[in-house]
Amino acid sequence: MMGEDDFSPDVVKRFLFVNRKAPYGTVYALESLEIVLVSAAFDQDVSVVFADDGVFQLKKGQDTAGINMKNFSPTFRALDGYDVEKLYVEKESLEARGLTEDDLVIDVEVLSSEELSRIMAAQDVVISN
Amino acid sequence: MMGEDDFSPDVVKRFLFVNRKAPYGTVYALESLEIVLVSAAFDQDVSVVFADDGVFQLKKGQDTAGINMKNFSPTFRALDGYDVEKLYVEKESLEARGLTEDDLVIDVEVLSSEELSRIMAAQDVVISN
Amino acid sequence: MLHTVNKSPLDRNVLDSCLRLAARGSAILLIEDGVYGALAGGQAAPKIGGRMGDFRFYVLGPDLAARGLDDAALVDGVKVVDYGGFVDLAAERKAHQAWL
Amino acid sequence: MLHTVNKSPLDRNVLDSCLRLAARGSAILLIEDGVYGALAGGQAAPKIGGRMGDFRFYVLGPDLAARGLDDAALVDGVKVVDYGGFVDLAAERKAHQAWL
Amino acid sequence: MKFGILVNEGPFTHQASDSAYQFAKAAIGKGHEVIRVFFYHDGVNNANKLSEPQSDDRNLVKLWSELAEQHNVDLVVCVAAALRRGIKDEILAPGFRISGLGQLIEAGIIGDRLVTFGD
Amino acid sequence: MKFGILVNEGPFTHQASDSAYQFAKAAIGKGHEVIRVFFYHDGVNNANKLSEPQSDDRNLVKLWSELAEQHNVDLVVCVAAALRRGIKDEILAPGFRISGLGQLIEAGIIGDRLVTFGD
Repeated sequence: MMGEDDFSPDVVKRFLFVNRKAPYGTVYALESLEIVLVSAAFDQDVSVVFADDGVFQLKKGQDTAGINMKNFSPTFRALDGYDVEKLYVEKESLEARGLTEDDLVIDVEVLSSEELSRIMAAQDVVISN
Repeated sequence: MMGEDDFSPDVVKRFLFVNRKAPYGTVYALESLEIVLVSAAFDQDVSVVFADDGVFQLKKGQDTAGINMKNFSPTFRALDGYDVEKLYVEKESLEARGLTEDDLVIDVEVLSSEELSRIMAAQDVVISN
Repeated sequence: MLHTVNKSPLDRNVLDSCLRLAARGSAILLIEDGVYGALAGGQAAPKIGGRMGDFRFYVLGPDLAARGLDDAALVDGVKVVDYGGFVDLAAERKAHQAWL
Repeated sequence: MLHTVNKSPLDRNVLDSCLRLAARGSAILLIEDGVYGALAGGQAAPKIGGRMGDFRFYVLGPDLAARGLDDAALVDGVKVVDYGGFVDLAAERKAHQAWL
Repeated sequence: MKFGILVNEGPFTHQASDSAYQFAKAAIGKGHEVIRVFFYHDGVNNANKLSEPQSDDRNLVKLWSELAEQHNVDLVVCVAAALRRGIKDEILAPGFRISGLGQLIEAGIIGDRLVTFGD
Repeated sequence: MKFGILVNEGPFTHQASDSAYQFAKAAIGKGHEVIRVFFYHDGVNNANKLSEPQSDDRNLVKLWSELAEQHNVDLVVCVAAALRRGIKDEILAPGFRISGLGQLIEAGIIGDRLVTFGD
């Protein structure tokens, strides 16, 4: 069995990470971000989608001192340094929550459900939680 | 600290167990039933409510062989022997799921949301999951 | 009775169940992901706004702040409390029901 | 693409999200508590019934049987499969997306 | 006032244990008594002493143990739920004890309030 | 065809691990290969060898171990998720190994399909 350090794949697959859950109420958002960061080392074609309550993960101004948990929203800003640049947010999900692009901690591409649907359908591997 | 065997309370409180989750997809229904059975030994005034997807717990004809889990629905029939007799089902929840009283494994009292609301408000201790 | 709701109303239907089955006069406290229900700009706002006459609504401040909603506009009449306020509500009311 | 939905449509809104974001032509398989969505008599029936032209709908038989729904009327056009059928769908379709 | 607390989820995955801990601390801070915290369902995982969070993260298992020690809070793990999930004496954190579901009902009877945290 | 499987929940509380196991068995029965099952989030709790279900209940930890032995399935528990949840070598069931998240990505690359089970 190869360790991840020895593994240098010849194939490039399209990996999609789907974030549909709010942060802090459950750990899925944080632990999903950990997968995205690791995936960056594998030279694959990585996309990340935020839809439904997952858009709340990107909300500016998170301050977790009062609940004694780690604020992981700054880590999204590190994605760029990992060359993870295909970040998509569903427009309909933002609107249903009264949010706009200006409320988010990072630059993302805001797409309609229909546009997003086409991107999601073109993936080879989908990881959701 | 007293063990449960030594404990004989003088007070009688109204205990309400609220079942709102479907069986098998999660273990809450089964483990909640285990609490109800134990509570019967404490001579308290016990009521059990089934609402929302919790009404599916009582659906007749469950056969879990194909998912390799234990069918616990027959245990509801044992409640009577434990003198747990106040079993309430919300009418609106049954209707939304296309079910009637005849679909259920035990005799229950079917109540409207409003009637149920009054019973639930009168409780001393509410245990839900 | 004190009711707590800890789920987002855009993800689950549990706020609806609470509003349907809680007795008039109850206190309803939104905690954890339930705090999203208090947003004036969210789709669920009318659900709470429309029942102001029936219930007293509270939202847990530390959970709002964690989610970056400290300064967000809340549905009119929703009161922000901290964990101490949560304890006070639990003590004042006869019993607690968690809508999970 | 094969999509699986494992939550009851009366408890969570995830079936709606799947139906909104899945591409036309996809297969949608209801498993675990998701099988309640296939009931012809349930409130969610029109959601699936109305999209028969866009998707192929399947429901996992062992999960139906476990829940006492083996003989229940299903939404017209929903096909029952077993775990082997689930494997076949996953193999036929290019990728799997779990709506959780 | 005497509070009993029911925790239905483990640490990390759901906020339930965090919220319960903050509630317990606030209650004690206001002069109330927390007579018992009962851990049921996946809540039994809060008693796993092998839990080792990252250094900049909170350690809920340790926080519960400390609360038990400092304020004499009775931390009870349900034996049936714990057995099937593999929480046994050999990995039980300090301050927790394993006992039956009757301890939950008893907390409801002798306490003034039972407050529940779950998923 | 080569299947990878991702399991995001522990045994008992959610059906995810049961469904994943049934899927794996069916895939192998049809002549497919299950190259790896990766356990993430609370899924790491499937590797706790102390788990002791009631005698008339299925034992998922044991079922996974047996599947690994009989069909050479690689059962990988995420080290980061396991550490914080207290799943360590001393309580690791046979057939499981602890490794990094890269093993999940690798399964996605070398497998033909990745199938996910969660809550």
